[in-house]
Amino acid sequence: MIGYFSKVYKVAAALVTGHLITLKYMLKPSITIHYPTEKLTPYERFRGALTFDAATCISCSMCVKACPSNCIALENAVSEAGKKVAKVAWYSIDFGKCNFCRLCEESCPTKPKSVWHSLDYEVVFASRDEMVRCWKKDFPFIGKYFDRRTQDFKDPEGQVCIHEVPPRRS
Amino acid sequence: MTQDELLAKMQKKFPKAAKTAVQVKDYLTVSLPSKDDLIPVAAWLKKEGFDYLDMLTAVDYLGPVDMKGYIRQANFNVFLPEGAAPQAESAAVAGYAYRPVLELVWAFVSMKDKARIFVKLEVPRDAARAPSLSGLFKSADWQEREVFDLFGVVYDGHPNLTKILTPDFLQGHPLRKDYVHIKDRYDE
Amino acid sequence: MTAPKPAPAKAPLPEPVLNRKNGILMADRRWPTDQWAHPWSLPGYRNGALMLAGIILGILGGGALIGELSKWGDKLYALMAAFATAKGISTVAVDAVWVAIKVLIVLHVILVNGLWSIWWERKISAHIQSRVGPTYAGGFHGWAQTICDGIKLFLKEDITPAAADHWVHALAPAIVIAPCIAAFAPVLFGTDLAAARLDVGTLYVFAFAGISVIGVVMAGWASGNKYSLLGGLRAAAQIVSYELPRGFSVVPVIMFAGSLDLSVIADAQSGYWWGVAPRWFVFYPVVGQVAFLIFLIASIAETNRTPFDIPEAESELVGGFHTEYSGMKWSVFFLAEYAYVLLASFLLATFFLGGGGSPLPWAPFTLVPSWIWMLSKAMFMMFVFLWVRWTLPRLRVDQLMDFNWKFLLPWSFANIAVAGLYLAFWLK
Amino acid sequence: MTSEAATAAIPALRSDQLFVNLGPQHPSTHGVLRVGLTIEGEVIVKAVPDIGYLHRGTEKLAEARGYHHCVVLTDRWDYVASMPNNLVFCLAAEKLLGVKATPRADALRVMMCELNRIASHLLFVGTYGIDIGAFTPFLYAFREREMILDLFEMVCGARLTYNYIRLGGVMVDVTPEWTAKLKEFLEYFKPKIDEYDQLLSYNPIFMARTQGVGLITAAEAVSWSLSGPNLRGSGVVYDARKADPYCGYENYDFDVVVGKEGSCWDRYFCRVTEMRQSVRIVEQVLAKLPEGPVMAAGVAKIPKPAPGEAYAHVEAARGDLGVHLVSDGGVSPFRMHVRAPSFLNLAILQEKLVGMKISDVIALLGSTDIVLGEVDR
Repeated sequence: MIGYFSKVYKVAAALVTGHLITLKYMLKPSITIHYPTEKLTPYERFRGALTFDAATCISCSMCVKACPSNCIALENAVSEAGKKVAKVAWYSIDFGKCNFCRLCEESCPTKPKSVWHSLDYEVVFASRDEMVRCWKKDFPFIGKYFDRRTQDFKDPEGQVCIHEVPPRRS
Repeated sequence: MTQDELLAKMQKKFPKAAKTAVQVKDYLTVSLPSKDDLIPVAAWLKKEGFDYLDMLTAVDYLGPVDMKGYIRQANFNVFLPEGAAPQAESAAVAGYAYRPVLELVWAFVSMKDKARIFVKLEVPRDAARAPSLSGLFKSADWQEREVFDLFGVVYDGHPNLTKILTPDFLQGHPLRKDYVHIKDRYDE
Repeated sequence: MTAPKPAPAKAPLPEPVLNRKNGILMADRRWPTDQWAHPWSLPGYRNGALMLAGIILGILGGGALIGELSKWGDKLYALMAAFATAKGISTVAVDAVWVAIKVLIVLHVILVNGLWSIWWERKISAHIQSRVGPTYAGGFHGWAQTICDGIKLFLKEDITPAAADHWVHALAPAIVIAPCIAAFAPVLFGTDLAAARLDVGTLYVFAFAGISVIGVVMAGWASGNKYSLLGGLRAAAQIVSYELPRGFSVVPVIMFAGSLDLSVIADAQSGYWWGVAPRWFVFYPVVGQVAFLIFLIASIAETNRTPFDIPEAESELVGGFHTEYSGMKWSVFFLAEYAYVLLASFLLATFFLGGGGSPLPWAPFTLVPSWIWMLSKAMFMMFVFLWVRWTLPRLRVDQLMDFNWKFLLPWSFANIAVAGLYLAFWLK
Repeated sequence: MTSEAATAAIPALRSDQLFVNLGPQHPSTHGVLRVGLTIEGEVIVKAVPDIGYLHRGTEKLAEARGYHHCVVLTDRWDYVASMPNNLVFCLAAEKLLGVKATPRADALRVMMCELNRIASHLLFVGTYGIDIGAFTPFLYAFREREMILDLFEMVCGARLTYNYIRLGGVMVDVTPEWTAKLKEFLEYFKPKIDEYDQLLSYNPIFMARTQGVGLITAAEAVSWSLSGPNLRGSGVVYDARKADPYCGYENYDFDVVVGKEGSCWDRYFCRVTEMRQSVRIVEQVLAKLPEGPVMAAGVAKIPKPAPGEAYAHVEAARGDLGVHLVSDGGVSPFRMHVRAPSFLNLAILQEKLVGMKISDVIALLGSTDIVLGEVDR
């Protein structure tokens, strides 16, 4: 008999302690970040979308070899005199296959890095063409994408980087 | 008990089970001459305390992997209309003993004295047959179905040897080195 | 060798636009430890709390307004009667109009409760789970959320599955909601503030509350899919078996009060022991607490809420008996559930917490009108319903049945016996 | 229709079996798993798990990639706790290369794997609570898990697919500010585990739903070669960190958590107590974190290990994760087989589910804590 009542008491006590915990957290403020108005700034080492700076790139194609899923493609520039120049004719990153593993940034020999991960986690593409972002001679810093329907280069309509220009890493 | 004691005890019971040339790094590896020794060896090991069949797999020693077995669908790149050059050309390494054989590997673990032993059996690639251990170890059931699905090794005495991982419409056994991918409706 | 051409002065890369809100860089204020260290600095938190208090006072004020109007009920009736005789209309018409007004008021209590309690449950469950709940609808802490949901559900397409039996499928929600509204007739909203003063009030309420199980089973069977069939059968077994302990746990209250009439039960609880403790039935030494708990648990089971929400267990039956409903028909089920929760809270307040009476005899408390006390007690009991729902896991079907037949029912009988002893020796 | 024809038309009343598909889209199958259940009333007569929906052929992919590139592949197996995936591949490759990670790298590896185990068990506690019907523990568990993911984001930049543990060491060293934040997390987290116990583990309804349900005896567990909390829940004392210590686990003291009868509650409680052990380990690692470089010298950019075979196994969150690597001396591994614990933990369902009720199916399926990325590879 006593065992029965002590069991009932234990069950009731366990239920009440559970309720007190939920009450405790009800009175604490919520920890929600309201996304569109309050955006989180990722930490400094965050691996967001790749960005590329054609000025400092010496087209050594180390990043092409380092990329596991073969996303990066580039072509060495040739000066008018037909001599190879340490510049890039064009450079393209296929964001559809990039798996944000930072191997390309680590293999890039230039100082500061010419391909690096920005802090942008809002990587959104309106179409599959937009996934392949290209850099050429006079393209803006963000680069353009080639739209097969209209056969011309366009600015990326999707979410532009959360930061206009991410912090450079030496 | 150290590897040598285990090997000695095993060779006393099964003289034909020889220590393989290529040992799995710091574990004992034993190879069996023919597929009928497998069940007795497994039963003896189970009695000896190796009652945990940790892993069951196969390796195809035919040669370097055939690149046509991979699906390469890069997004359209305006500068490379015909698609990027494949990255890693798998080349044969000179002097490595490629041989047209499927090597089946079993790993038994004895939890009491924390020992592990690898048992190997070489099986011809075309008529790859081996006795099924699902009678002794229940976990062999799914692992053997996986090796059948990916390598095409038929395990005699298996309750229901059917495909487990690859989709039904996929022909051929993907993990064989000479596997060539046949275009199906999911390839653009 | 010409001097190396100075590199063209490149425009410095613009500084990244980092995110500040109220001066706080969102990167460093991320961990709960920081946010709980100084809660009031959070932008939305302080006025959120004030707002919540404001809304509760607003609702109480609204209730008070209706309560105030009904105080002059008799004068209003006399006025109408005089007007009718002046115009030569028969008194029957006056009675009809008078009943129509009362029905309208009770119907609106249920509908406003639908809006209020759904929103309140979402806010309470959110803050229990340290998230925020509806915030954007209506600008200020999502007060218009339920109204928007209502409109959305009204505009949603009303799908009747092909395999369904159309008549039964359409009729089921009606049969679930109708008894619930009818059951509100004798319910007390303050001291002698009820739509109809029945001397068999308790019996009437339990009789009507039992009818809606037919609607649930009809919904389960008519939807024509396996999961809702299972859900409907489980609901039938659960609601019917929890009717018993719910009814028997009220018997001690009726024995003490001496009558089934709700207002007599409420008046029997007026007065104070030793001048301080109110003579509520919940404070009767053992009988009160046991009866209160059994009635509370049985009411939670009656309204299919966790830990007894077997019929619509998401992780098993996907949606239970109202899987195939959408649009207004689905919202009628939803409204019925919250109407039953309101009914149960009002009954708990009337039976055990002395509906309408103030807990303390001193001046400031007794001046507060009785409807405010009744409404706040009911709201507290509804909070307990919500609190239980967001804390406890779900029982299995057979455990639920064992718990009812082997624990609740025997103890409610024992409780009646002890109440009999009280009557014999103590309350003579 | 005359009444005789009508009565003739009604088949003899027999209770036939209902075929119900549990999944592949179902709220509690934790991924793309379809279990074909044949039920009679509420009792299950036959259960056929059908997997392969998430099969991406990582073993075939590995044969065409370099060793550094395969480490990126390993993140995608058990995506809930992917640090041990990286670790097990790196251990096997280091055995082939004959390279030894530096002591500081070993300590960091142990710390990251234990933190990842806590994060994975937190996800288990949350989703298992929802399976049994309690919604609130899920939010609390994810609030703590976010803090661990922040720590990972601070040190290696990713929150799920870390690619942090590399051949010969670790990607990058931790900053003193990171260790301070980690201490702050540990202090915050210890009382939280007791709260989960009060809120869920010792909750009578939860115990009624899980104790005595889905009993797996020790012999069955060994025969089905389960591993991790599923094996230890049935009372078998086998933990790869104790049986086959790697990365210096032998000089941290922690005890192997063992359950009693192999019920769902035992497996659940093994994981909750394991979180406490992991906190102990992380504290010990933090206490004596050795100095020195984090990446061993001598690992080539494109490693070509000598021909040979290696097998390494690690106590991952879900069980005994192993990698069998065969190298023919070429650029990419000749054969990589992944011994996935979830694949074997799932196999036991087809025998255990027969005769159970529907709500117990969800309890048993949840308690084995499988991740489909690792089952299908």
